[in-house]
Amino acid sequence: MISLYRPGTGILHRMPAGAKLLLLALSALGLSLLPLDVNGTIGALVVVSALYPVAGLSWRALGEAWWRLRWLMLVLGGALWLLVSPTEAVVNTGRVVALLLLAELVTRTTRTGELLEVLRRILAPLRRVGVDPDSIALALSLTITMIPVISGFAAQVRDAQRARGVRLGPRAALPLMVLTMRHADDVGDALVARGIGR
Amino acid sequence: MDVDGRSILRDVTLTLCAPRCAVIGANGSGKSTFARLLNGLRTPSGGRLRVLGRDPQGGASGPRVGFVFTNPEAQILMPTPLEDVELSLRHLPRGERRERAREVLAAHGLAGLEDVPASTLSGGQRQLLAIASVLATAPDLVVADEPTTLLDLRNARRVGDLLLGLDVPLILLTHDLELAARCDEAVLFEDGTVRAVGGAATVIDEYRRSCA
Amino acid sequence: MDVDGRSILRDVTLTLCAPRCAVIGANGSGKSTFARLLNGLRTPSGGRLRVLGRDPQGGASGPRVGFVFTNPEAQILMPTPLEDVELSLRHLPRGERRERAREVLAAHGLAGLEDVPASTLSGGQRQLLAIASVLATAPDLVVADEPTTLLDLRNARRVGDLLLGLDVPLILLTHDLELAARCDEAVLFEDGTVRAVGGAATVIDEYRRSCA
Amino acid sequence: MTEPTRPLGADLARMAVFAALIVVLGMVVVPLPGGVPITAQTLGVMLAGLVLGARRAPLAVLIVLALAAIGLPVLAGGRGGLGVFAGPTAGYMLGWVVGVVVIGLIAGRGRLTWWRAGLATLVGGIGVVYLFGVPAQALVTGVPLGPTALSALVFLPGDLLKAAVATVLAVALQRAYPRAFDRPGVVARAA
Ligand SMILES: Nc1ncnc2c1ncn2[C@@H]1O[C@H](COP(=O)(O)OP(=O)(O)OP(=O)(O)O)[C@@H](O)[C@H]1O
Ligand SMILES: Nc1ncnc2c1ncn2[C@@H]1O[C@H](COP(=O)(O)OP(=O)(O)OP(=O)(O)O)[C@@H](O)[C@H]1O
Ligand SMILES: O=C(O)CCCC[C@@H]1SC[C@@H]2NC(=O)N[C@@H]21
Ligand SMILES: [Mg+2]
Ligand SMILES: [Mg+2]
Repeated sequence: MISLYRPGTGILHRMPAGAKLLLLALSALGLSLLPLDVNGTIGALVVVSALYPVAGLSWRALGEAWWRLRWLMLVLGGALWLLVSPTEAVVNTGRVVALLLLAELVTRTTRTGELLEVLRRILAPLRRVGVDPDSIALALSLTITMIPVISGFAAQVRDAQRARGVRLGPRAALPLMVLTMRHADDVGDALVARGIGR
Repeated sequence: MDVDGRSILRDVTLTLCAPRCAVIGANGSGKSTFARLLNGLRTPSGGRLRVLGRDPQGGASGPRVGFVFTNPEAQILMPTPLEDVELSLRHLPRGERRERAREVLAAHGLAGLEDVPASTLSGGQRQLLAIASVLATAPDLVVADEPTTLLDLRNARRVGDLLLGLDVPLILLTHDLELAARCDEAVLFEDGTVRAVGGAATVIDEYRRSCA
Repeated sequence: MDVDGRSILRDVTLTLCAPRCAVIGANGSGKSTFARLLNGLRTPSGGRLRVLGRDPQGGASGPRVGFVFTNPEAQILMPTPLEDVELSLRHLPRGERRERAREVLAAHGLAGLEDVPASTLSGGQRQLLAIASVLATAPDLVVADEPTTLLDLRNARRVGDLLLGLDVPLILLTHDLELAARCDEAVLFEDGTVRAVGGAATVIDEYRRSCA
Repeated sequence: MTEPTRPLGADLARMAVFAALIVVLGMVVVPLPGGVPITAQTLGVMLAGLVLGARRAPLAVLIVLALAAIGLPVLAGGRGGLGVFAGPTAGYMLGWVVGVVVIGLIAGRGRLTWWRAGLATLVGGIGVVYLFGVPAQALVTGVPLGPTALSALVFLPGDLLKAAVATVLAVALQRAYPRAFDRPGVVARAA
């Protein structure tokens, strides 16, 4: 599983993950509460974009981030332009785009492990209502481990069909499900054998 | 042959013509990758490959290569043994299919298990079913990738006898050197390339020496 | 011991005390089911079971049984080798854990692979990691279910040496009779019941005869 | 009877493995200009409801969403990151969580019949998902509800097909691997 994280040593890379998430949440709040006009929206977009080079990310990364949002801008902006007004189109689309760019910035500068750790801390109070944050962190890591295994099963089933010269189409999901569920049972045993889930 | 930019097999120049050929070598040496080339599951990134004189990528005009995988689980595509063999017999008219599938199962010692959930078969029975389903496609060549691991003495012998007794050519990938010794010819892979090829006994000796 | 209404093991009366004990028998004879009883993964439907004098179902007061499965894939639970071993060391304080996990990996020949995705390890490396993670739990007894079947000659020998050289008792389920012969004692299962138990050589002979 | 004595391990494993299956199915995707793709992940979601039941299935879906939140590319077409929760698909994802509960409840505990599975996937896997997804999409994009609902009709043929496939698969899985439907475990036992 390839994470979206890009290694680096910039200021955002060094900032604690929790602080970044907090700032992101505050910015989201600010962006949705502040009454922005067209100029303000453009200003916000410029500031957010400028954070990319500040964080030590390449111009290319910034370009990619914008490019990924092209359909959203086109469709959302277009619809608002036609249905409501050009000003609304710029302001509302701009808000969403600025927020998405900020979120991507956090994602790109923070390791999966650190975010898992933050998640575990955020969930810690749930311990009192009987939810174990360690189990949740474990479930997430376990899933990350299983993703390549399950996609390996999908490849095996594909090969098995070709080896017999058949194309099952959606029916191929059946052997995939059988492999998956059987694997789940084995993993369950392995967890117990390591003293987890007692 | 490159996968994900890594070169997995290189400089493999090889002509196999014995009816039964063993492929041996360490974990990760490229045996399975080689086998997948033979039946067109992978495409070579260069060079020329002919199986029984034809191109394995050739589709309908290509050779029919039956492939037995290590893990029978991934090979059983239908809920019950009968349906699984029937899947290999789709070229037959519907009426005949069921009849014929029953015969195939019986011939592989699986009579009476036609309609049980395939997942409740024992390891040996599952491997036999996988082989039965592959042979039911009437292949021109059979490639088997470690078909006897996970099997007990009797089942391993049974599966070994079955494969070695086929009247189509067989390519057998295995870590079981006794089984390999029963083939006519052997190829030893090492680090993605052919280290030795020749009579089975000689090549197996070479492999044993290289591990000592 | 019943599963889904079928009786899988019955009349098993057995006292094993040799440090290294092999369990052999045909596919479906009940070896794996027996092994799962030993570490409390399954509950006996009747009778008395004691492992190292304690009840395997006893939770914290029960014996610590380490279990090595055939397929390392199902046993590697974390995305990287380091995290996987750390999972076995959860009783240690956070700071120590990482340090200790590195040592464990190095002791099993996996130094330098701490942070690679586990899915890119080779078959042999995966089995070594699985064993390392089990041994890191400091078990009182190790049960291994066909741990060498998917391995090549060299890796099989390496894993065999590692397991047979442990200083805790070992119960080894295997179809590899050469490996079984290196144990002190052996049990032969047949159709869910014990057919023979005694010195490894004698029991293996009996098995070979029964298959002939 | 089968009595896995450490049910939490089994539960955890099934949820994790199903979450992984949903992620893998996300590689089958048709991107659409509206920002909401057609994706086979909904097939995984429907199957989760049918196989895991009303208690474990939402947890499996939540695992996928949590992984997306911490920045792994687990959603359709390899998307991920916190941004998706502010994007036009956020409501659909919330709908998955509620939807699988409804699927599990309709499918029930006993033997799965095709009509029960079919009803469950139609109501929980399509109805509930759209119920959350469409208004949220309208809200995020600022496009009025009517046109948004109309545009969501492009998903309907695909989703109907997925509901049919999930139904057939779940019933077939019952024949091929009956143990898949065992509901041991702490989560179920709390019922
Ligand atoms: N899809 C893939 N992507 C990347 N690497 C791969 C892939 N398939 C195989 N490899 C690598 O190619 C090499 C050869 O693998 P292969 O499976 O052919 O070995 P093998 O000889 O069959 O080993 P074994 O005895 O363990 O089955 C290994 O290093 C393996 O990690
Ligand atoms: N969960 C289950 N449900 C139904 N039957 C089962 C289950 N687990 C095992 N069995 C049956 O119990 C019997 C013993 O199985 P077990 O796995 O213990 O055999 P084994 O000796 O380990 O065989 P192998 O050498 O193939 O691993 C087999 O007939 C098997 O089909
Ligand atoms: O990946 C995401 O961000 C969520 C995608 C949501 C897609 C919705 S779910 C219902 C409908 N059916 C589809 O195939 N796509 C949409
Ligand atoms: Mg191989
Ligand atoms: Mg077994």
